[in-house]
Amino acid sequence: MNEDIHSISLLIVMVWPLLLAIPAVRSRLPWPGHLAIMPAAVRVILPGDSSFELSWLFFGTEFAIDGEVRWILAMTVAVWLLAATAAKSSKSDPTYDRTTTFFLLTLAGNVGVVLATDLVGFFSFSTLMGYSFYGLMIHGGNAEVQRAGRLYLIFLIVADLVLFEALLLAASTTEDLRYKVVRQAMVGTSSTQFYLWMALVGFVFKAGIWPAQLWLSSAFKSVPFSRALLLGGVPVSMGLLGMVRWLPFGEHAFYVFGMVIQMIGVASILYGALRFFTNATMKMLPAWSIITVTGFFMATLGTGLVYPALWSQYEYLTHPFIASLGIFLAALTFTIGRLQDTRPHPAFASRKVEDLSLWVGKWIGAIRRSSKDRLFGLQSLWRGSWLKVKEQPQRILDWGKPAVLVGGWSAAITMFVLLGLMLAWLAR
Amino acid sequence: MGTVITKIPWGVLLILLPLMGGMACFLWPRIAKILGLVLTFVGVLSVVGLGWQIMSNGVYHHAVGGWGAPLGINLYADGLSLLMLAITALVGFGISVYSSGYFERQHSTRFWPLWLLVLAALNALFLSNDIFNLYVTLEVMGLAAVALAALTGSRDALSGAMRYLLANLLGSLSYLFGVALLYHGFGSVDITTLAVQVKGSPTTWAALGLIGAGLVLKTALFPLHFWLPPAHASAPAPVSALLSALVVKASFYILLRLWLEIFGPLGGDVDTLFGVLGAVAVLWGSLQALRQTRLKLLVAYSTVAQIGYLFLAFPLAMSAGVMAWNAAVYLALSHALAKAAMFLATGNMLRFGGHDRIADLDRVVQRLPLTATAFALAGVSIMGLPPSGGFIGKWLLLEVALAQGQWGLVVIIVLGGLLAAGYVFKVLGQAFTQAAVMHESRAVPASMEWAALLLAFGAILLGFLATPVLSLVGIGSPFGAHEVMP
Amino acid sequence: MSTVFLYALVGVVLFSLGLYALIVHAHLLRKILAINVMGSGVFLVLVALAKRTGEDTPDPVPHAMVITGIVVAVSATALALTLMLKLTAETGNAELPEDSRE
Amino acid sequence: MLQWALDALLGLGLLWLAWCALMSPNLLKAIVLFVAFGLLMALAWVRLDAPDIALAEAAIGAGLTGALLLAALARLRFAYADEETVGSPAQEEAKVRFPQWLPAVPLLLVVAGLGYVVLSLPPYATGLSTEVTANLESSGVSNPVTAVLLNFRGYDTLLELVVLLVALLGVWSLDGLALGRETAPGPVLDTLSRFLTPVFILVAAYLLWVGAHAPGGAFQAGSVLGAAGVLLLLAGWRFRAGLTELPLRLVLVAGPGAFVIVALVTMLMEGQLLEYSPEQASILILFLETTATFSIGATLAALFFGGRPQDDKEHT
Repeated sequence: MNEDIHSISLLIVMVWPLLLAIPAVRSRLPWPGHLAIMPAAVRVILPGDSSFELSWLFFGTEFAIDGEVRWILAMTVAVWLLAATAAKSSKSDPTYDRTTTFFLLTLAGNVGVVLATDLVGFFSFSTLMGYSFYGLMIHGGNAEVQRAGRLYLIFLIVADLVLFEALLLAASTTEDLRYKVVRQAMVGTSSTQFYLWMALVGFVFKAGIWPAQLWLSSAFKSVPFSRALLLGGVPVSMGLLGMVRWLPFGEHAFYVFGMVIQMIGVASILYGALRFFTNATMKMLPAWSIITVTGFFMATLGTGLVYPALWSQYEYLTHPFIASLGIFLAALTFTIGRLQDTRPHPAFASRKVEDLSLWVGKWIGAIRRSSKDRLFGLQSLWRGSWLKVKEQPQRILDWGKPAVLVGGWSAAITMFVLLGLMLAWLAR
Repeated sequence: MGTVITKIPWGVLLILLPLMGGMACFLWPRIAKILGLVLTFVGVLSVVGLGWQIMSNGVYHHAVGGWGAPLGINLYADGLSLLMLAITALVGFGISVYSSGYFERQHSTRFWPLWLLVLAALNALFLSNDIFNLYVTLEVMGLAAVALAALTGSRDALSGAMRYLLANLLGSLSYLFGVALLYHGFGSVDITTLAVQVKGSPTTWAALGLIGAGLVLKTALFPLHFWLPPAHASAPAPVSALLSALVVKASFYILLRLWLEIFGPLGGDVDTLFGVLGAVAVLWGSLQALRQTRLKLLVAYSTVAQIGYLFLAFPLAMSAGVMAWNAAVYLALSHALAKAAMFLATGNMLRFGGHDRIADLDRVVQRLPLTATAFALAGVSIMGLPPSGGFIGKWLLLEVALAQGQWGLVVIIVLGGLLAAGYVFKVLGQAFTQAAVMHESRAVPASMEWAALLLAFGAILLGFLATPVLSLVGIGSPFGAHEVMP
Repeated sequence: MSTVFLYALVGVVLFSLGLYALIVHAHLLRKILAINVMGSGVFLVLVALAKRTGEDTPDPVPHAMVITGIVVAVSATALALTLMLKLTAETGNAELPEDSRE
Repeated sequence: MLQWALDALLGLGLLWLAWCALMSPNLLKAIVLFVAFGLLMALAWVRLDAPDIALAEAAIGAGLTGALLLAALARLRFAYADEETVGSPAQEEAKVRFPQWLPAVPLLLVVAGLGYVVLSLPPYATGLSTEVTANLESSGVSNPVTAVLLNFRGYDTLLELVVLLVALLGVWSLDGLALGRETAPGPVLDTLSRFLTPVFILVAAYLLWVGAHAPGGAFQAGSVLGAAGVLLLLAGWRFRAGLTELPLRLVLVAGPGAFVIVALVTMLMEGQLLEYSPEQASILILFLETTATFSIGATLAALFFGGRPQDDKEHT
């Protein structure tokens, strides 16, 4: 009985935001954002682990909450409550309805990602989350926001395609796609390396980790803080979570792979710190701190992959770490946003750490100046040859137009005859 | 209650009701719209009834005239036919709702009778178990589709329809020749009888060549796709949706059915050829779609690419029959929903802005939010992103390809998805921005927006229903009969 | 007996002749003629081979099929001719425009 | 031997006429040759013991198709007087660029392949003729072709009537160019039509009646009726305004409509679509054939007429 209640409560946690996302359902409800996260909040507080299975969804999938997941879910609840509070739009706002829909869809996707227990569930909900977040991000935004949104979208699509490949590799190796099974199954097969790299690239893109931080920083720069505070809790934390879930930690030592991740981590820390000190406006502070912190995380992950024993020892820390990262960033963004709103002082907004930036700026300026002329010449040369190369595929593609294809119809029907002959010949 | 439902001959009603409806619409044009809407809705109910019947009694048989094969004609419906009928009914209802707002009075009186007759022909086709009867249904469908494609009477529409008609007639004659050879070689036109009788002989090979080429031409597989983009792009929006979503699938269904029952075991290397052509179609169609500057042509070329995916199942089915065919069916179903939604959404944008130049789409997202959502959701399914029907189809296909180590196909499938993402976002990107030239806008009825949106939702919803749909298609094991183990 | 195959062969050649004309001719009226000749070829094969019963009466099923086919052919011809006339009125030329895409 | 020579000559004649019709530089000549080809086909059908098809071919294949083609050519010329055979020089050039011998190569392969296949078929095969003969008793008619058309495979025939209707709907929805009134009938045509129309109607009635046990039937009768209609149309006769609306449309759908209704009724009574009880079979078939004859005749004549009669009136 108790089991059932727990399962049902988990189902409500996931379905409730989706239901509210339908405008007709929530039209009479006040505070839909807060309301939508309530079941999740209650579930975080309720003790006990539980799970429920949906055999008809996809190829049968399961959602569950346990000690680790509880951390992440708690973070999600906190971040979304903050975001719902920060979102100031009211029903009189003409874009209110659509914004709220995107908001709730992203929320639903986020909760699904947290609760999923297998790769397919994780992937599907993270897709829902990612694309709805895109909608939420750009909605009603200016040209700069639109550009940031497009950047995010490009990274998102590439990441999804790559992760999809990884998912397929996993699926072709094992029938059962639950994390634990996949971790064991993906070690020592012919496609292990493929899988690792795909998953790594996918999540690096999704989480905006260096060197794919481009979309993250431009999003922080342009998106209003009430939505930017979700960046840490939604795409970044879920990307890190994905890495923890998908990569085979603690099973086997991957030296090269682990080293690469460590290096990414170190580079990320350096990059984040440098930007933090050279060029930081208040608004961009969360962006650079996020890159630094994820760098630490990556360095840890790399170490875990090189020394599996170490990982097993400290594994229990990863989920609290991700959770605190999400909450910390959301709170930071929220606070800065509020400060900026209440004290719109120009100097405050563009405060820079002057001395360091001068020092680095001089060096960069010198390098630029010295290489500029040479680069320009190279560039024009390259442009010219590229244009020539570009014409070739154009010609091939034009071949399909009947005007170029000699006699259009005639050739097409001749091909029809040839196809018939070939079919009969091959059937022999 | 249950027994009443299982006793009503739903399959026959699916054919006769739209047939009578078409004639009634012709006789009394005034009530055409109401009649069309009611009858397509009854069609949905009838498919539900048929589904109930099939689930409780197994496959559906109906010996027309009481003679039975081989003398008479048998109607037959298993899981595969049922799903095709269901998707026809759903998309058909969507198209009807859309059309009730779309057509002006003059075109309305012409559209409805032809549309209902196409629907009758489609249902008859999916229910038929007789290759000559299939020829007649193909002709009813083909001629009515051509007439619908030419409905606007513009220069493009007329030349597109003319190409379409000639291609259709050529395909039909080639198919009929194949039927003649099969009949004279094996003494029957009943598919089930032929499945037992047919042996590998020159007759069979020639029949495969003729029937295969004819149906491939009608299905518009590369390189015989030349007629599709002009015809689909110049027709009125609901007709484009009908042609791309359903009519093309009908000839593919026949090819699939005949391959499964008759030619598959004797087909030799034909499946490889189909696979290669399918792969080229995926790439070629996507690339051409990317290059288009007009929205309707872009969507039409996307159909060329998506048809390619269906044919990728042929080489894979050699050793993983059921899985590969499931993938093809899933792709066909989700493409039907998504492409119908896409064409309908395109029709909305065209009506709204008076043009379909992609570069000049003027803030469609803000001004037609439902339509933009419909296009985006349909795009998600076409790209094969989760959670959507297209995702499940591609997923199944990729899984089979990976299991067999067909890396080439894997690359094609993923690349096709990437290119699809390219052309869908090419449209959506422009939909957000303000165009350089402002256009006079014209109101779009709510029914047209909702029809597109609900069909797109259907395509997404299909992504959640993999298990029930795949268990439905297994009824009567259409793919199980000739499974060849490696 | 062999007249059966004689006529069937004539049917095959007619089908191919029609196909050839369909390929090489640009004028739509000729394409329609070509399709009709192809149809006659198929019908001839169907009916000629029906005479192989070894009795006086041939197999009636292909005969019925051919009657159906003839009616279908005349329907298609009528539709094609109307389309051709409309197209000619629009373009001033009874041929398919080489590139109708733009 | 004489038979053989006759068949060979007929076959060669068919091929020669087809070639001339397809390759003649003059369109009018091509159409006339095509009609001649159709008549020769009718002869071939007789030689192949298919008198039913011979009748249908003579009336529909050669007669009506020929009339349709000639009418289309006349309208083409009426619209574009200078249009003789091919289009503008640019088009001519485009055509020449595709080498004409190129498709001939695969087509020769097609002929060889299909020829081989046809010859490889067994010399004796009964097909379904034994089944047809065995069930002819209970089919309600004694002409096996009619039995197949209206009973054993009646469903095909139902759909085939729908094809005719669809073609007409298509022609009407295209706003086909209606036959102009300006073609004043000559006195000969006028007299001929007055004289021939009753004859045609009698012939149609005879063919319809005889179809039950001898060559003939709905399609042959319908096409003769259609021919009478064509003749009347050519002579300048037009539908009376009151009849072009619902009454005309009722006649046009009578055939398929009656078929569908019979299909439904038989299904309710016997359980299967178009399952006639043996006692009622002959009367049902006669009923279906009669309605089909009127429909076919009216549809063929309407197809020939082209446009929707009184089209302008309907939209006001």
